[in-house]
Amino acid sequence: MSGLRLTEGSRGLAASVAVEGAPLTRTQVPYVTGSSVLGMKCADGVVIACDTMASYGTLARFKSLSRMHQVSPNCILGVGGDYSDFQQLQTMVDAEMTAQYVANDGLTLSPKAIHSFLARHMYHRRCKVDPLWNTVIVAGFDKGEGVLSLVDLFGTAFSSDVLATGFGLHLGLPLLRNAHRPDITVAEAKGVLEDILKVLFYRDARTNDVVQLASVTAAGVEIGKMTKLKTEWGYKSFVEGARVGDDSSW
Amino acid sequence: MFRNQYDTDITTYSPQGRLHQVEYAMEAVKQGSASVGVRSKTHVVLATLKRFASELSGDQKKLFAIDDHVVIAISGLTADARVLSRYMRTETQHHKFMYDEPMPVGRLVLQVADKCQISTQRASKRPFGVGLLVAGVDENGPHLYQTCPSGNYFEYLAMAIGARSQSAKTYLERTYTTLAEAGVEELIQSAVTALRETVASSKDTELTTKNTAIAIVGTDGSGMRVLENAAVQPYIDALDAASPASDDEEEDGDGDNAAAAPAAAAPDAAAGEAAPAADAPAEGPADMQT
Amino acid sequence: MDALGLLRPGASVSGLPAAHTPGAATGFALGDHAGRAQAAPAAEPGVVASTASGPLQRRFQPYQNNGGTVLAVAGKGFCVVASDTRLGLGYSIPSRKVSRILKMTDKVVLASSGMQADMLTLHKTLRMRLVQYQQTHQKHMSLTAASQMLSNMLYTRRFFPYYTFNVLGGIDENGEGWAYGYDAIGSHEKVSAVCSGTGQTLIQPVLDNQIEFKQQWGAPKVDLSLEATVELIRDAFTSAGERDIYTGDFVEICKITKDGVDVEEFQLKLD
Amino acid sequence: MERPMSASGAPEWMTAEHSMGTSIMAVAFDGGVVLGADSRTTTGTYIANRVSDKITPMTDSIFCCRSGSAADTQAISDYVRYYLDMHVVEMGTPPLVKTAARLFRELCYSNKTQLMAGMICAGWDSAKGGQVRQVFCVPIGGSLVEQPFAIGGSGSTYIYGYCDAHYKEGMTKEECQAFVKNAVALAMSRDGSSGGVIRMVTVDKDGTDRTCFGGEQVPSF
Amino acid sequence: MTSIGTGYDLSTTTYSPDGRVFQIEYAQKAIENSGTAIGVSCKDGVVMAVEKVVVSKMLVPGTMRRAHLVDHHSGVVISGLISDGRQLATRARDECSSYKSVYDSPIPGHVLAERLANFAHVYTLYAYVRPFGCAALLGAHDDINGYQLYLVEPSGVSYRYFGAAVGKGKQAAKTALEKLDFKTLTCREAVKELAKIIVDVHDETKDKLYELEMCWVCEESKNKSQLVPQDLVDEARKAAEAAQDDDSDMDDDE
Repeated sequence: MSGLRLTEGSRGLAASVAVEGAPLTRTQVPYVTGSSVLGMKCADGVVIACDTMASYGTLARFKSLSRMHQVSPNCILGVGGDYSDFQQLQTMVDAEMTAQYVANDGLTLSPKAIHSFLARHMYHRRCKVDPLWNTVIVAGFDKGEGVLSLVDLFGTAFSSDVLATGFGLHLGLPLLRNAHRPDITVAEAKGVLEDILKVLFYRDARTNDVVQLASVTAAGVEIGKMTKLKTEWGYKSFVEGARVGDDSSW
Repeated sequence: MFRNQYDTDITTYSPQGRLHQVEYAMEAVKQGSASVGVRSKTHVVLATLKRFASELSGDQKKLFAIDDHVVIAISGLTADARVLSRYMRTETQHHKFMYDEPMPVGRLVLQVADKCQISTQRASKRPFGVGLLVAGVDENGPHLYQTCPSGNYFEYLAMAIGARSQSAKTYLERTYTTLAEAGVEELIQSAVTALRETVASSKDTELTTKNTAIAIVGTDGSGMRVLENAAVQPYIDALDAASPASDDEEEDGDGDNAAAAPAAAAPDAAAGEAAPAADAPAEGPADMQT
Repeated sequence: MDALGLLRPGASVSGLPAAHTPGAATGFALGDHAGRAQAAPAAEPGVVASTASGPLQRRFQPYQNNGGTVLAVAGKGFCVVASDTRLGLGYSIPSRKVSRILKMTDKVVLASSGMQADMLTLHKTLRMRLVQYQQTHQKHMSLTAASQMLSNMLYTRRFFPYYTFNVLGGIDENGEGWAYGYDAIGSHEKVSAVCSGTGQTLIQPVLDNQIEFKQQWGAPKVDLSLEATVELIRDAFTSAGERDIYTGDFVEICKITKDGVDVEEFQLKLD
Repeated sequence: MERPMSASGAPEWMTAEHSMGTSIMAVAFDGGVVLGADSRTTTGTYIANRVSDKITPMTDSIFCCRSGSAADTQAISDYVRYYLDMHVVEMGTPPLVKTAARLFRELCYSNKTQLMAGMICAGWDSAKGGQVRQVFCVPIGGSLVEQPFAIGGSGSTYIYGYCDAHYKEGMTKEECQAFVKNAVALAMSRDGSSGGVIRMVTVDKDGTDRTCFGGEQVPSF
Repeated sequence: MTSIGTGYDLSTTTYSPDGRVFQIEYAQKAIENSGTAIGVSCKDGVVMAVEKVVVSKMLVPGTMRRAHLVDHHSGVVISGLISDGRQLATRARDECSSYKSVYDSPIPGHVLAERLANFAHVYTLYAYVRPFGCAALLGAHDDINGYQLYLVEPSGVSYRYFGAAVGKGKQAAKTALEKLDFKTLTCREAVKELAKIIVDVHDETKDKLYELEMCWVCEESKNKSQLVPQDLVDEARKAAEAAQDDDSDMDDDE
């Protein structure tokens, strides 16, 4: 990617701003970050889901950002990790798809090819020790079958029937595996994913309750509106709280 | 084409707006021995005539496998072709590395053509003196392309390039419409028959198992295969079995049309003409062209 | 700037728990890379917090270990290469079925454990080189050629190694089965049985004992049949799966004979 | 970058980088924007400038608010102004706010490892009848987010609640100005790195209006 | 061309005594030997058409592309050397993507035209390259300037046009274009008009077979550049050919 550099070639100007004595290492940390993405392959397509928050440290910095990006009529990305890198990724993928469009030969990249392309790019960046700090779930539908694959900031790349990233890797994946059946339908899976997002909202401190689901089927990509989850806080003991005589406080 | 002052430099247009150096490079293709390509709805076949530098030498390669799904036949300067084929191999491999899918044939040919164009616009280069027939399959089906030193490329249903290719083209122009539905064997025979046209008027050359090489690519997932030596014998035999009159070709075409079954045992029986009596050696001129 | 304090020590940015990086378990000395990954408790995979001097900096660590066990056992006229398919990351299993095996030719099979991204790239690059070899030499690569090429390719990344631990198995020109074991940067050895990856310490001694009859002083050396070898490998993986959290799910077993490669799969515990 | 003492042992205010612990914001109304900022620049705990101007003009109708390192943000805005000038030459028309914002993003993103800069870019342009919302936020790291209102700088952390509660869709120009004035005042009152006067710039199709509230004019709560 | 053979016409870096650069003029000649390309910028879009002389009946229809898309919102049509034209198209694509990567919006037509002209111009300055033997009609759309048509020539100039023609039949085509009312003309109508012009200027005696290729950016295509659907082109061509056969009443419906 071309990019404007403060100074051509060297990091001259930037170096002069760097703190005196600090080692000139390539450091990179994610700043504005998105949390989990979930995905499930179904009999008739693929569903992915994520919340819509981007955190800045503990600060809920942006609360209605989409973390999904449609790449082609039959392929979509769900992205967690650094938001600026996600935007860069979008720019890059869009440029690639424009190149496909202008070739105008009736061919474009299949979801599988998009996955491979992303994996090569992410791996290349990690080899420069300058990664795009994202985990990307690629969801697509090609040749009558759903495609569900993942790429992370190292270039790890694989496909699976169920996928989860970020905190969802810990809390969501077991639930996804339990719920998955080869014959599960897209409609059914949407319910499952919404339930898991609820669990993540309850238990992941970097998640909000406004979520977005998307599906890819033979009919193409359908990105849902941002919707607010219905959550449950009315359990008796929740409402009553701690009482004298309880063994300990909560 | 006589000498003029506008024909020595690649970066000089003639007053008529022509680029003589590019045109001369196109001539180099015609110096090379012939290559023929034909295409059906499922397969592409290349047939080539190999020359021998001398009686003691091996043949020069005419067919280059580029990837599992692409093969090229060359006419012109072999050394230039090697550069292009190496480039094509690298590109297809790179594409597979990047996208985990075979490279679409058209995209590959486009890149080759663009590469060829570059050397028609720089004083420090000369155009590639070679033409390619590129056979390949991709998602859109089978393809047959021709590339030129000028940087032009064309997609054909049937085409011949190289020395005396005009007679093969004439044959193909009469029969190509029947090839769309042809089976593999039929298609191969057509290619060989067309190739034979390029040596038909020659006293000292005929198609033999030594100088004929065939490549086949299909959409049925069978990949690409090359037929050489004994494997081409049946197709040469079929030529000999057929009658010589070129009028027969018309009938041959009709016959092919009728023979819908791909496994048509010998649709080739009628396809071709008797080989000219040939006791002369099969060598061509010992130059750098094939 | 104060707002940045949100990213200072103790603050966790993405909220992921510390990842356990099982670097040393592989038994290959990777010097700095594996070692450092273990030394510092990371807030998330890929990050190392260093407090050495000055303001705290969190640095990207380009390595991670996805675990897995691979092995190759050679016998009379055959070779067996096997690997589990679990893709591990810290205490998670992002996927249960990711193949680590590359069929290089009809007679040569490679299995690689370690970092999946590196493995993928290594396999892709190898595949490319195999095609190039085929195109220039007009024949398939022999076992010995393949083993040397793999070594060369690993060594080209001597100073930024592929974090992969490879075993290569196959039939050579004489029809004999052989196994090759590698370290991450290309040092290799031709043996009759080798195991690499997170289950190496559990399985290698068993192979030493059962295939090479080490520690069985006086016992007659018997050549195991293909069937017996496969049986041994199944047992070895089952046992390793019990004790190594990075080994499990499924095992792909490639039986290489003069007739080609036959792949069978068998299931381990999904725990 | 706040450290009590530099490696050489000199007092930190001598060696520390000029930093804008800051309260900045911008709000869009129909047909224009209001930008606001405090005026304090600190070197450690020393107030190096008590009347600095953190609302920097990019063109006649596009402004940016700067937070982070003074040097970095000045350099960035200089570059953006330069690129915008070049752009005007090529285009022959005034640039879009979106274009300016995109340039900020490009610089902040491409050089993210060396920069300490959080920017807000806002203004007015004639695209789509001049009614497009034109507040863009470029936080540290170089993402670019279009927002109805944006707040930034260290002081912003204290007023997220206030802004979330008091921002209303469809406010008039005057309501936006009052909103900005109160919000910046609140941030200044709680953030040690923010203070001085409230600077405010209002941009719409009729032009730019600059105001400054100091001393008694700063609302107190 | 009186200076032919005087040695002043062998290089782009040589002026003739009367201040001409013959090599550039010769490059224009290459275009004048090529199939006619015309374009119009009309009420609801830009339409470009090109006559593609077919060298063999064995060619697959549609090959030897002369109309190239360069971005979602713009396309070029080439008259002259096809392979040179592809280089221009490639360059145009690069300019589009580099502009987009910096400014995050599609490149405006006039910027693209100017950059492309600059690119072509560079090839007229040095002895070690030759000028492009092709001209590019460039159609584009952007939110501010609407639909635009430019003609980029090998000399390195580009102008915006309502109607432009290059190639073999450019004189006749220009005359025909001048009769059109670009303010009211719709793209659908333009397709027919352009087909008619190409059919009329086509020289049956020299090139028997030819294809008609068209590219547009218009409301109907949702402001995306695309090849005009083949059925529309075929229909327009058929109608034009029928009208030509019907004889001379071809000027009656403006």
